Amino acid sequence: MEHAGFRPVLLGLIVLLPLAGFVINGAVALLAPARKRIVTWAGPGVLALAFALALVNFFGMLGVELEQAIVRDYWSWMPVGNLEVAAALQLDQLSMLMTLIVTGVSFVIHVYSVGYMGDDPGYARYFAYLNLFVFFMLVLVLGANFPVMFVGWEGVGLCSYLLIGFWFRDREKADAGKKAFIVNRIGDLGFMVAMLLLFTNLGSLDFEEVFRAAPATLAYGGALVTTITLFLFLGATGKSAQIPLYIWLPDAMAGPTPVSALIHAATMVTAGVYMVARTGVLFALAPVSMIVVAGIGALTALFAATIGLAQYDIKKVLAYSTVSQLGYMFLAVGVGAFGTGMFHLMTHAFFKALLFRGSGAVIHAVHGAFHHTHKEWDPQDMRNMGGLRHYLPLTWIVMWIGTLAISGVWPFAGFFSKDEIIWQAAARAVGPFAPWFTAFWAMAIAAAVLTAFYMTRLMIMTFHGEIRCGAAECTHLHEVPAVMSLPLVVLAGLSTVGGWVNMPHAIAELPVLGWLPSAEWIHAWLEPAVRPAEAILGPRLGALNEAAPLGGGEAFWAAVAFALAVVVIGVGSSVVLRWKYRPALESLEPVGLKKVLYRKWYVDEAYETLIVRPVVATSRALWRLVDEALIDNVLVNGAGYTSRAFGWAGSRLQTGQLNTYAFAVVLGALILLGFMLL
Amino acid sequence: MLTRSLVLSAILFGLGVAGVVVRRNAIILFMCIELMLNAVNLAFVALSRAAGIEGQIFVFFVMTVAAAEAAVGLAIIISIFRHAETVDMKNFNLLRW
Amino acid sequence: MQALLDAIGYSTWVVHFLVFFPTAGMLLVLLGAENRAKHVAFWIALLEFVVSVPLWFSFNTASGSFQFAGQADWIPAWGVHYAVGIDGIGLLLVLLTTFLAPLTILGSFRYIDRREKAFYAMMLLLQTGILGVFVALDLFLFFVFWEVMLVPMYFIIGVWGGERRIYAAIKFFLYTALGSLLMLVAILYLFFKYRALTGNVSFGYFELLQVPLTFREQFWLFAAFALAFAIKVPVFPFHTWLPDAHVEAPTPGSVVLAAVLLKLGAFGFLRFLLPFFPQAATDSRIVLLLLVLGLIGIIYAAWVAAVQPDAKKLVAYTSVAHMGFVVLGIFALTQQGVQGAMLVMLSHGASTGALFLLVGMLYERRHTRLSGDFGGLGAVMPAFATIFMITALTSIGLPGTSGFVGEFLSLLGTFQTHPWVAMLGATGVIFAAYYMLPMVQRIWFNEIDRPENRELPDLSRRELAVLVPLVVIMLWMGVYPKPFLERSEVTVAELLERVEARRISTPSLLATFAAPPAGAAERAGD
Amino acid sequence: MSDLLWWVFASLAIGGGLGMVTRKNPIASLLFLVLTFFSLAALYVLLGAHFIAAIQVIVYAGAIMVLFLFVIMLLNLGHDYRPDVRGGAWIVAGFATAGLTGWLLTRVLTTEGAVVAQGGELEIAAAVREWNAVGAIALPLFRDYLVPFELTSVLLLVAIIGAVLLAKRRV
Repeated sequence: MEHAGFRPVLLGLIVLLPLAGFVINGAVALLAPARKRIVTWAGPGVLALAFALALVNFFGMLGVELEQAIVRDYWSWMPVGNLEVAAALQLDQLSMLMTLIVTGVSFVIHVYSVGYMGDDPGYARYFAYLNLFVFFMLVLVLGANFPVMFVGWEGVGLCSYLLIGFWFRDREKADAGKKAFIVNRIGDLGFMVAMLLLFTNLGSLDFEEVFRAAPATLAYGGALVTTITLFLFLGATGKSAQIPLYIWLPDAMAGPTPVSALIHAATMVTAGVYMVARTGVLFALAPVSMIVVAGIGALTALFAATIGLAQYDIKKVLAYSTVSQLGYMFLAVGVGAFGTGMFHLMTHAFFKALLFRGSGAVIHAVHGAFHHTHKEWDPQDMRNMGGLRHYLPLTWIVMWIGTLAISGVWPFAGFFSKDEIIWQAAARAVGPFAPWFTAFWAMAIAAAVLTAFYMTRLMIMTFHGEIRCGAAECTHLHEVPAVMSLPLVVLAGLSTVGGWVNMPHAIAELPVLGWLPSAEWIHAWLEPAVRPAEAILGPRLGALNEAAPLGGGEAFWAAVAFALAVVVIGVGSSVVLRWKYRPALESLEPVGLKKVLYRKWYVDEAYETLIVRPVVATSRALWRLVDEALIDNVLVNGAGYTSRAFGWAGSRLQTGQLNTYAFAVVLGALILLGFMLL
Repeated sequence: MLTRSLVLSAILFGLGVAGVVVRRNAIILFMCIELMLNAVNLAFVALSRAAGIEGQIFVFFVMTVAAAEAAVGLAIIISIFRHAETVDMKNFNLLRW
Repeated sequence: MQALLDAIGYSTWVVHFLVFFPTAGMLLVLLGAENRAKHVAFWIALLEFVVSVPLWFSFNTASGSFQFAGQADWIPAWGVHYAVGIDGIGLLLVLLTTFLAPLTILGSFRYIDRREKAFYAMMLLLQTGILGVFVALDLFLFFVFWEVMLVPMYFIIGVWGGERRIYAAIKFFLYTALGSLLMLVAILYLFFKYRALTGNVSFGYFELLQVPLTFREQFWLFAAFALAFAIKVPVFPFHTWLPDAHVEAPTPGSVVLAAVLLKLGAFGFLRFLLPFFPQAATDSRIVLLLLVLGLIGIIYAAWVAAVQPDAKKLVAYTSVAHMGFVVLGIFALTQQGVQGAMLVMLSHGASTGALFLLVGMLYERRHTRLSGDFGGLGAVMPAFATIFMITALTSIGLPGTSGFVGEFLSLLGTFQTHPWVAMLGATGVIFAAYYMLPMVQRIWFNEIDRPENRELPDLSRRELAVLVPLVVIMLWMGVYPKPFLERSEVTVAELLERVEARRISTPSLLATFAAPPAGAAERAGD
Repeated sequence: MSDLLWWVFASLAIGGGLGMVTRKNPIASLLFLVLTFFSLAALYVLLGAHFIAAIQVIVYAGAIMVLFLFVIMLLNLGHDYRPDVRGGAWIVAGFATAGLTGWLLTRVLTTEGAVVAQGGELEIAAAVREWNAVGAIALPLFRDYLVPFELTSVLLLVAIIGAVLLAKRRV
């Protein structure tokens, strides 16, 4: 369907380029791992092309008012009876935005990885996996029906499994990879069951047909649409690490830092948010699911923020921060503000990738230093750092930009997107579920405060205070090479500028904060894609209330949040500066509430004892008892033994004694006689 | 006279059976068999008084069989004795599988 | 291409050739020299495959009836004729068999070192048995091939197997023979009923298909046939022969056993159970029972597989899990379900066949099957690791591989008739990861803690030649399964249609809507 | 008078049988058996089968028992005999079956319809008068039952060869 002159340019190529990159790098990895030059050009090069193509399409699409998504059918994948699934890609505003983010951030991270993984023997294999990941992510984002999206969905899970367990030599890293894959698989089960439900009730799995048929066939708020959406949300929680299935993300930090930056911060984890946004129509039809999504989002935001407070591993803090920010996005999407959710997704991709790469640079430097002096300290533990601002000035500045952005300080991206989510949560608290939404609104604000605090704690422990990594090592601390620091600067710029793209009107009027032009561009851009869902939600919700529960309009609350963030950062930094930290090996175990938080509320241990251990135990029992003992020995061999037993009993009769035979003869005769008589 | 003799032969036959089952000495076993055969002969003779001379003729045949059986049996016992130094039937369990 | 085939009358002699050429090959192998045996056997199997490939193209996908049919009298006195034919279902399974045969033989060059001539002769005889079963259109002929197939398998496990091979071989043989005895009784019952009603004698598939049966008769005959096939599939309670047979069988033996022999059971379901006893096959209680057994098979086998120290036993249990999906698909009695089951069978044939070959290759290198003895081989043998990873992923049904398409379709089909069973069956997807990934990690990841694991040779060219075609099939069926689905679509549709039709009205004896093969071709019109 | 005699000899026969079964010493039991045979011969006379009685004494008491005695002496079993009675259970079983057999046989033999023919006694008496005691038996034996007679002779021949072969000392 060509619309108003816009024709997607080589849509298939955008997806195929990373696949080609994977094939090339894979071949190099298997055949000639030493040939790093090919990989250096093939890996990032492929991504550059893909990003360029995405940009071409983006600009082509910019001017055009596209009502319907453009679908390209490549070949008929599963033609069975009345099921018609084609391998088809689809391009509309939503997937265009996501493609831009995915290809853009991946390209920058590929460049960064060239430096980070430069001296790793598995260089080619790393880039092969990274390219494969981008391919699957694009398939997920551009998929035109649920099964194709599912291919990307599980493919991405596979790549995260391969990349987390990249240094598979180390058992604990391989375990983290396995955990990620299995937890994702639980989520994927939800997605698959949702697909089964959809096909059985709507007769098709293509987005277009499903979203056109849904409002008609599925009753609003009915049990069916709620179960479908809840199963879809189960899939989303698996992929985007929300409350029940978030446990794999912190362990996923075992992978190389660029992987954490790309997959576990910017792209893969946002797949869940994208999926909920994509199936907005279904969620709009099921208010109960909306509540569940928003609720879990807010709860995760708060819960993960609390854990982030007490972690010492720099990447673990950022991991929990990601889980928390994803909670925000689900809150936004759950509330029905799909545009805001996607906006926060974009800004989060920028500043979280920045923070991860910044921490990657720090780890890289500290690891190099410890390596020189053969000191067996953990390069990721903040207690072994401190006062690094003198040695890594560029990283220090860049990290501060990221922290300010995530805390929601005014000019930076986080301020606009996070506060808009908080405002939407308040604004949309109308109708029967109003009290719920106000609760989520409050939790969101609390989480924002905690976010500001743990980010400040991270910055202070790493860059300020006295140097804890030993005098000798400090001489070896030096900034990261250009190929790594350039992307940092680029991302810092994006984190600053990113927010202005979607400046809400209310904030534009504010005196001191409003000097920037108000754009609301993201909302305008996503409006056509989100229109069907809005069409259902609009009339249901009626007028959004103007004031937040405690009074005051959007601008007022934006200013309050900004002030709150500044205060928390100021007070926080002075408080943390006074806390004395000793290097990791000598420091004593955290105690009391800190211990509970450090131990991640013992959730992992709970899952282990409640789910993993019983399953393994029953498996073993099933094998030993049922399979071997019951069926094998009792029934199968049992039959054998019983026949042998009869044989044995028969043999006992043959005693070999003549008398017994005589006796038998007489007995026989007697019986015969007996019969004759009677 | 007739019925009483038949009862007597039944009793003697029973005695023979008891001997065969109870005793373990091979020779005694043979004697009991001889006794059983004689019980049969008595029955034959008793019945010949009612059913004619054939009864007595059969006695002849029974006797020849008894003689043959005794001869062969004792020969077996001798050969077993030469081999196993005993006539106690407990040790002859070659039949056992 | 089609002209050339018609010129040499391909469709008339191909089935007979396919079935009996391996036997001729067997004689050739036996006559040849000991060390030449494996090469001769390989070329025979390859030729067999090459001859079978045109089947794929010249098969008329529009008609669901039996093509390439041929008929000759075998024992006229009892009405036993040598009737063969291939329909949509048979075609895919015949091609799977002929495709796997050369690979299995090539894979066993280094594995089999004693009495090679006998081994390869057995393999070819097994080939004849299996192909015979897939193409037989006469119940007597079917039963003969069914038993012929058992004998070579018994020897393969019994002679070249592992430590407990005698136990495993006898258990395998008795298990299957017991099942097929009941089937024989059922066949005879049908035969005598046919003779009583019509006066003439016949074992033909189509003639016996028309025997009207009351529900009670259908139930008992269904039970007899179902038992024989359930043992073969294997369905949950009858599966305990599988792990023993697989662990003790030599690698090529367990490859053929897993990749093809298990399909005979499922093939039996489709070819005999559904058409012959529609009332029983569609009775809600029986269907529910079989679905539940299939479901137990999936989850139970997955859980038991997860804790197996022996890699080969683990793979054996995964076969039980996969075949659980097949049972689910078939007894969903929907188009997606049965076609999904067909695809699971093909993908399981490729992926489990490859898995067994890989475990066999590991065994050739380290002479141990315990996954714990390995560790960190990923760095030592990258190519081996990659192929093992691809096969493992296909086995757990990653989208994009053949495993997913089959499982997704059969779950989809089951969902339409039994939503709860399908939902529980879908959890099998999680347990698949639960049993496969730990095993992959124990072998390929973790640190290399054993010195002997350090310098294991990577895949040789021969091993690659065996594995690459299997990987290609796995990815091809995952990405573009359309040709495979097309070929079985019409046959499955007609099968379900016929089951549905006969469920309502039991056929009067003379209604010949299913005419014998000779007339079958033109009946395709309706 | 003959009744009294019958009872005397009947009791002698049963006593001999009992003695034979219960004595541990083979020779004692052999002698008891000879006593039974003699009493039986007497009973035959009472029953009118004089020739049979004579044969009984000659063949059984004379030949077969002597053979037994000879074998006992040959195998030197006369003295150190150990109690060779089987376990208690077997004794009970033995006498139980014996009693049962006896009872059943008496029931069979003494039921009214068991003996069908009558008047055998007169027929024998007529035969004896015509061809004296031995002829009465010899005539039917060699006329009607000639074949069985010849068969028994073959049987005896086989028995002799068998006995000789078995008992011959392996050279």
